[in-house]
Amino acid sequence: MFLHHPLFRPLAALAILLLIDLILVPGFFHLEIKDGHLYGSLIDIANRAAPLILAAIGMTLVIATRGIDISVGATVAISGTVAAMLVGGTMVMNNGVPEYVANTPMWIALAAAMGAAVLCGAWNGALVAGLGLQPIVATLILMVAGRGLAQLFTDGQIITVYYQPYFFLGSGYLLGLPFSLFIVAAVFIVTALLLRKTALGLFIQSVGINPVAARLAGLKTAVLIFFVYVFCSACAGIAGLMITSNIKSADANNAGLLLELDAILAVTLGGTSLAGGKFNLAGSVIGALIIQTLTYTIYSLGLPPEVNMVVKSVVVFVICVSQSAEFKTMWRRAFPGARGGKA
Amino acid sequence: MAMTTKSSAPVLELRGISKAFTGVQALNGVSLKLYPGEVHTLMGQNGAGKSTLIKVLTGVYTPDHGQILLAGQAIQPQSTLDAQNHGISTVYQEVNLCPNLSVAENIFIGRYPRKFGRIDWASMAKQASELLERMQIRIDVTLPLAHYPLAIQQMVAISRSLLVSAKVLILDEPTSSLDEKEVDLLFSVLRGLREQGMAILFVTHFLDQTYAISDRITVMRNGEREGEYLASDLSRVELVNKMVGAPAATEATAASAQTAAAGDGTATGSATAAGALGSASAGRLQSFLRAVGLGRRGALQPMDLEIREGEMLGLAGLLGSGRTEAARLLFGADKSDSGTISIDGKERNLSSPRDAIAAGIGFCSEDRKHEGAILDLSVRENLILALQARSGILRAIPLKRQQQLAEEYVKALGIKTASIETPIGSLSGGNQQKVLLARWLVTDPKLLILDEPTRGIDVRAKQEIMDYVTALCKKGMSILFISSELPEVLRVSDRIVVMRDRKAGGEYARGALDETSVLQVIAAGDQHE
Amino acid sequence: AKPLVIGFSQVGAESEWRTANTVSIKDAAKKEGVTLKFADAQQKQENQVKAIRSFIAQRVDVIAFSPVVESGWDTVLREAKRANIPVILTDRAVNVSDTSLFVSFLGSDFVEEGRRAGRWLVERQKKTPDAVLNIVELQGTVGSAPALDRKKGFEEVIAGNAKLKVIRSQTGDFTRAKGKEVMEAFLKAEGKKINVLYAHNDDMAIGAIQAIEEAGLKPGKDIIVISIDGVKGAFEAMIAGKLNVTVECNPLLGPQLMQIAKDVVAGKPVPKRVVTQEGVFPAEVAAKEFPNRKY
Amino acid sequence: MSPPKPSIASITSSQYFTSLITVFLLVVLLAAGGAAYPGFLSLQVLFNLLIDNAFLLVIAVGMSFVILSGGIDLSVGSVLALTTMICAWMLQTWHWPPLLVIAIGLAIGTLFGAAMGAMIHYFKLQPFIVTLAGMFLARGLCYLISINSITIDDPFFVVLSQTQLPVGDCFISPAALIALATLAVAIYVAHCTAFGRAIYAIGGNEQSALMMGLRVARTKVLIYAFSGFCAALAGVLFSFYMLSGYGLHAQGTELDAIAAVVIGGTLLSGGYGYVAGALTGVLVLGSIQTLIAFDGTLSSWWTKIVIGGLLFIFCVVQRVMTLRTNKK
Ligand SMILES: Nc1ncnc2c1ncn2[C@@H]1O[C@H](COP(=O)(O)OP(=O)(O)OP(=O)(O)O)[C@@H](O)[C@H]1O
Ligand SMILES: Nc1ncnc2c1ncn2[C@@H]1O[C@H](COP(=O)(O)OP(=O)(O)OP(=O)(O)O)[C@@H](O)[C@H]1O
Ligand SMILES: [Mg+2]
Ligand SMILES: [Mg+2]
Repeated sequence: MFLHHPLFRPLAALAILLLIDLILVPGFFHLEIKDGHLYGSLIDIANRAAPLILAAIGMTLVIATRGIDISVGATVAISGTVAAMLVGGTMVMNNGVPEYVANTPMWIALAAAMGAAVLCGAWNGALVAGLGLQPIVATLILMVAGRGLAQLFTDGQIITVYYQPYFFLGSGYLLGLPFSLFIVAAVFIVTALLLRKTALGLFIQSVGINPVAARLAGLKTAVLIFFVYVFCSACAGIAGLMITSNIKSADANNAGLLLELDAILAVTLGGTSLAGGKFNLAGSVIGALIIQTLTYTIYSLGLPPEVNMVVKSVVVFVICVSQSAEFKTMWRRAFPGARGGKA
Repeated sequence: MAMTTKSSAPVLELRGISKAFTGVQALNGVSLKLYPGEVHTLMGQNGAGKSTLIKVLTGVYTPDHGQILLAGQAIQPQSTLDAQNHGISTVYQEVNLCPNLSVAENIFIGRYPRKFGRIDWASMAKQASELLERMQIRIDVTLPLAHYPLAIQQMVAISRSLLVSAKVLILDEPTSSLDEKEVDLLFSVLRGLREQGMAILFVTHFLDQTYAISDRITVMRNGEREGEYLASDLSRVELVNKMVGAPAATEATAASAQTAAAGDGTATGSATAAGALGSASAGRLQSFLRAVGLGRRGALQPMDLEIREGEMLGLAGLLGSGRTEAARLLFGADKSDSGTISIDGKERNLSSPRDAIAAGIGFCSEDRKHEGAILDLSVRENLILALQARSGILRAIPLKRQQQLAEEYVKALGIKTASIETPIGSLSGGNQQKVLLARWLVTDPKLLILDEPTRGIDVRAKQEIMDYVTALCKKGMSILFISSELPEVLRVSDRIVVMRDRKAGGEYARGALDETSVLQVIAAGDQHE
Repeated sequence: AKPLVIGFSQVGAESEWRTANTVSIKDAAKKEGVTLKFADAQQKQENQVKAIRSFIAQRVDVIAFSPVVESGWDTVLREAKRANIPVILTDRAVNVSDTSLFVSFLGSDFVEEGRRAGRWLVERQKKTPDAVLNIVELQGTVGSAPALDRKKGFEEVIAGNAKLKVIRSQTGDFTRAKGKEVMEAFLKAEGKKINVLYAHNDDMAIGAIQAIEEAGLKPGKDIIVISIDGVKGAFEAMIAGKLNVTVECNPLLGPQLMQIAKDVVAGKPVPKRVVTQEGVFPAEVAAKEFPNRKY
Repeated sequence: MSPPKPSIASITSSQYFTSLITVFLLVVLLAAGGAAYPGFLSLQVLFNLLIDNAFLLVIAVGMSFVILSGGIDLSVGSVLALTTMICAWMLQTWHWPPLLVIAIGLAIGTLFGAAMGAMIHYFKLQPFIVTLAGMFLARGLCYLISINSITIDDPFFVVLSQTQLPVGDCFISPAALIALATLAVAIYVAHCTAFGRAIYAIGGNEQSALMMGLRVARTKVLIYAFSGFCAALAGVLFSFYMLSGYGLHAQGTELDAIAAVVIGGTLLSGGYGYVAGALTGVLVLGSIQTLIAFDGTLSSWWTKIVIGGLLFIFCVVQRVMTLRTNKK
């Protein structure tokens, strides 16, 4: 029965990757307590995957409405930069002793960063829902200009943050686990509840599958689409905070570079169709974990960097093909006995 | 005519075809013989398996069991193209054309006329125009198909299938969006093809049409073949009984089936008969909605319309006379550029469907594929969508309540579905239509606009739905009823507005018109201009 | 007289180093009263070619550019030559069949930077002559000239030394985030075996330093950290004792570039190769040097 | 039946307008450039637009087909790079005859595309994901060949690279002519052959196309094969342009191509638009870049912001005018 569950195949792909790690990477599953928190590869993966998961959650809703948001990376750069600049802090030398000074209260910085991200989303949403531009071009505009804006704020410099509390967001620990995981869990739960407990999920799917019919049934399609882009950017905004907090600096040119592609990949690996409509939020989370585990596996195996991309692409191909219903049919036809009982 | 072909061998034979989808045995050991030079009609209730049979026959689905024999040879069509190459040409129930291509291309795609190896656009347009002209359709064939209403699209689909020099022509409910004149045209074309020895398999829910054209009738029920009959041997009542089930079915069923059979047969007669059942006379009722000078450039000339509480207002007219357009304006689906709408005496600005829904209006569109069904969603979700939209995004209807509503309406409207969680896309056409009707019924609207609500619905269901709706009307719901089936409009409406050339042509009380007089009203209008 | 017009095609703004380079050139131009036509290529060679073509169309006096890649410049430089516009290369060299296509190359030598990093390590190794030092390397963007050359120069120097072994080498794309991510993985896979980190730029080193700290080790002590560029952040890290040495790669090419351009236009002979003044800054001198850093 | 009066307000007629509007806006853009910057409106600058964007035009032509069919191809930039790499590798290490090398490069690109098309069709996978993986794969393969850039000094390539075909005082490159020829062929294919029309049909409604008896499978594989071919041809042109093979060539070109196609008036949802739009789209992007280069005062970030801003203005004006025209 669970074989037919939509999450089965993404989970299986993740399990196989972990199995490979188990066999080929000694100590991969080793966890130890260091400085009062858990330490090990698995923790790294979860921690690293956190921004990607956030982006994938937002992207899932956008894709469900038949849209796409390729400005996620730029939004990450903007929100991270705004936060880092406001929190900022500079190192001053006092008689040869370094001293750190903070600029703006942290909550204002965080609020401003999220505000900037929401503005980005509103911009995208207005272009798609209001003007009716095609999502990919509408978000392309911000993708191109957004990073420029972020660099404009920083004058092209990498802004280093010297303010301890800010680091908690991306590299702090709570109950022995990375704090970022709690943020991700919170966003996931809130989103899932929002989709379950309100009609949002139903409406988003309806708009994605048949916008004309949805409008005739009385849905505010434009408002929904607008909301979804804002939501996606807000997720990206949190991801931006997490990334800057983790590396203690904001790198406007590189922060979240190509994050949008990974997020889209995660969403698809999780079983959501890019054609819109039915979506699978938990699947996207697993998709993001698959991607991060794969990246980490490549590092851990000590493969030369030249082959990274080939390995990554081959794995994506294999996962996609194995997930397709057509492949299953072919497989069954080729090996009637082997799988017959299972399916 | 059928007699002459009797002796010859069948061109196409189906033997023991079975096909199951998850949860549904759509076909169970169905056999069928098609002889050259005959029209063979496939009849059965919604979900009986007619469309599935046709899809198996034309390679869209692979049968689980059974054989297809073409001129005695077993074939296994793998695709529509494959079937076409075998000489089987098909028009499917849901119009399957490309909206972005021109009308001419939709007819000729796959077999373009060529000049120096390239597509000869000029000759293609000319041939397409000629072909459509044979069906008395004069349109600009170089415009994209999406410009034209469903009925024209249907005719284009039919023209396309006529173009292939096929041995077998299959038409799945081709007439459901055509009006009578067009049906006549189509039939005369079909008769011509029959003369030439083509075997025609025809699916319809219209008894009149069945008898007007068929030589032979196969009745299907619940995925099985109930029996095969010569049209001349089978009376209408018998036919309906066979479709619905044994004559020993419950009294109510039989009775309604008979009314349906009778109703379809003699329109005017039953109109008066049904009139006796009708609600209180129109004059006494309070006005619910009043539209003054409502119009939209290029679509509808300014017209006045009044709908009273608890009345069924029929909109009659030929294809393209602007009925759908009027309905869309009332519902706010299109923006009007002139006129006002007032509801309960107060002027309202209905600029979107939301506004209209808030004002208590529901609209069941004629184009269920594009404007109605949300295909991947379940029956339940489709059913509660409008209600949920009205109660707002935050106040989700509890799942329990949704299920209860869905179960209730599935039962009330006799929707044939494996479960309420089945995606609506895997329901048969007629059953999809019922779900969409239910979508509006659950919102308990004060005014329900029904644009061709009975399209593709079998006789019994049609009767049930009309009964249901009439009952609601009596309880105070107003209904704007649009249908290309004139007898039906005449039978159920309290008042009728006849439309022609995209404007209102006149308003008549029940009984003031019969079928011929409506046609006269329309014709008279034509003379005026 | 008409002011000198220089068309300058910059790689992009991919790092602090690069922005410092841009600022230096712009400031120098302003100071010298030179009209600077600046075009940003956003890290794409084709954009640079386009920019150079438009400089030719605008008939600027001198074209200068920092090539994204070494190869592929023959055609457009030939067009420049035909239009009699002298070309000066900054920062990176090009690989052309005919060296008369450019008049001068001003910039650092990536291979030499790699060698310097290597030499520093070899010196350092002499302090503990018996110990084998396991090195992990954070490469720049795969295939990019600085990554290739810095790797090459470093390997060249340590090749003769059996005590120095590169055990892991992976790309960190020149960014802090990637540097940290890859270093985390290295630490999990190799644990305490790692003695030295060699990063192709400061940013990756700064990211990796965080990973080392989070692993409970002391960067600069438990693991020797070597990097290249010499940006401000690296000096801060050295002052904090977390980075051992940075090899300078000087981005402040502006004044020299203006001088060469003027000489070329005035018909004076210019050297074909001008190497920028660069140093090696070990942690010991960081605090003293820090106030002098402009970028 | 009353003679039909089709309403003007419909998507398709607007498509036609969209294309015209794009051309109109392009002219405005060029005129504005001419007014602001001396020398901008010279013939050579216009030719440079073609010379510098020849490879992008070829890719955009292939992309047009894919997008018209309702798909997308993200692998084109990487396939371009792979082709430059393969050509350079074979020329420099094996010294194979250049024409053979070109043929092999084109064949590999075509096969690459066809393989992706087959996966998309037969496994019912998302074009976006398959071609995204294809993008990683092709780039990865470049690095497997070599992580260095390889300079091409084959005389045939050098001659093609440096030939300037004089037109009056100005010149144009052979690559630009090849690109224009590709465009012409593609326009012919799209509008005068059954294959071309099948692309439109699939983009309009794939299910219907199948039901109408079109060879959907073959067409879809061919579409991606064609896109792969175009990417490879662009790769060959790029090797003329750069005389080198390199794994980092043409990063992000896929987005430029998609943007060009969409700006040229093609709907990403498929079925609506013209192949010729690829040319206008490419010219618009090229003009924006040239404008910025002529301005010469923008810093890196301002360059990005201005490109974004111009794209925005362009898309909005295009959209608003389309809506306007529709209303009339
Ligand atoms: N793709 C599908 N997946 C699952 N079930 C299906 C599918 N297609 C049809 N069915 C089921 O098969 C049965 C027969 O459907 P079919 O469309 O053949 O009916 P029909 O006789 O054409 O009805 P109608 O007159 O309403 O068009 C129905 O119960 C329907 O729900
Ligand atoms: N025969 C026809 N030829 C061309 N266009 C037509 C034809 N009939 C209708 N139309 C188009 O249909 C539109 C108005 O028709 P509308 O759909 O409102 O009428 P209707 O009476 O509801 O017809 P239908 O039975 O198709 O629903 C007009 O815009 C007109 O262009
Ligand atoms: Mg049917
Ligand atoms: Mg209608």
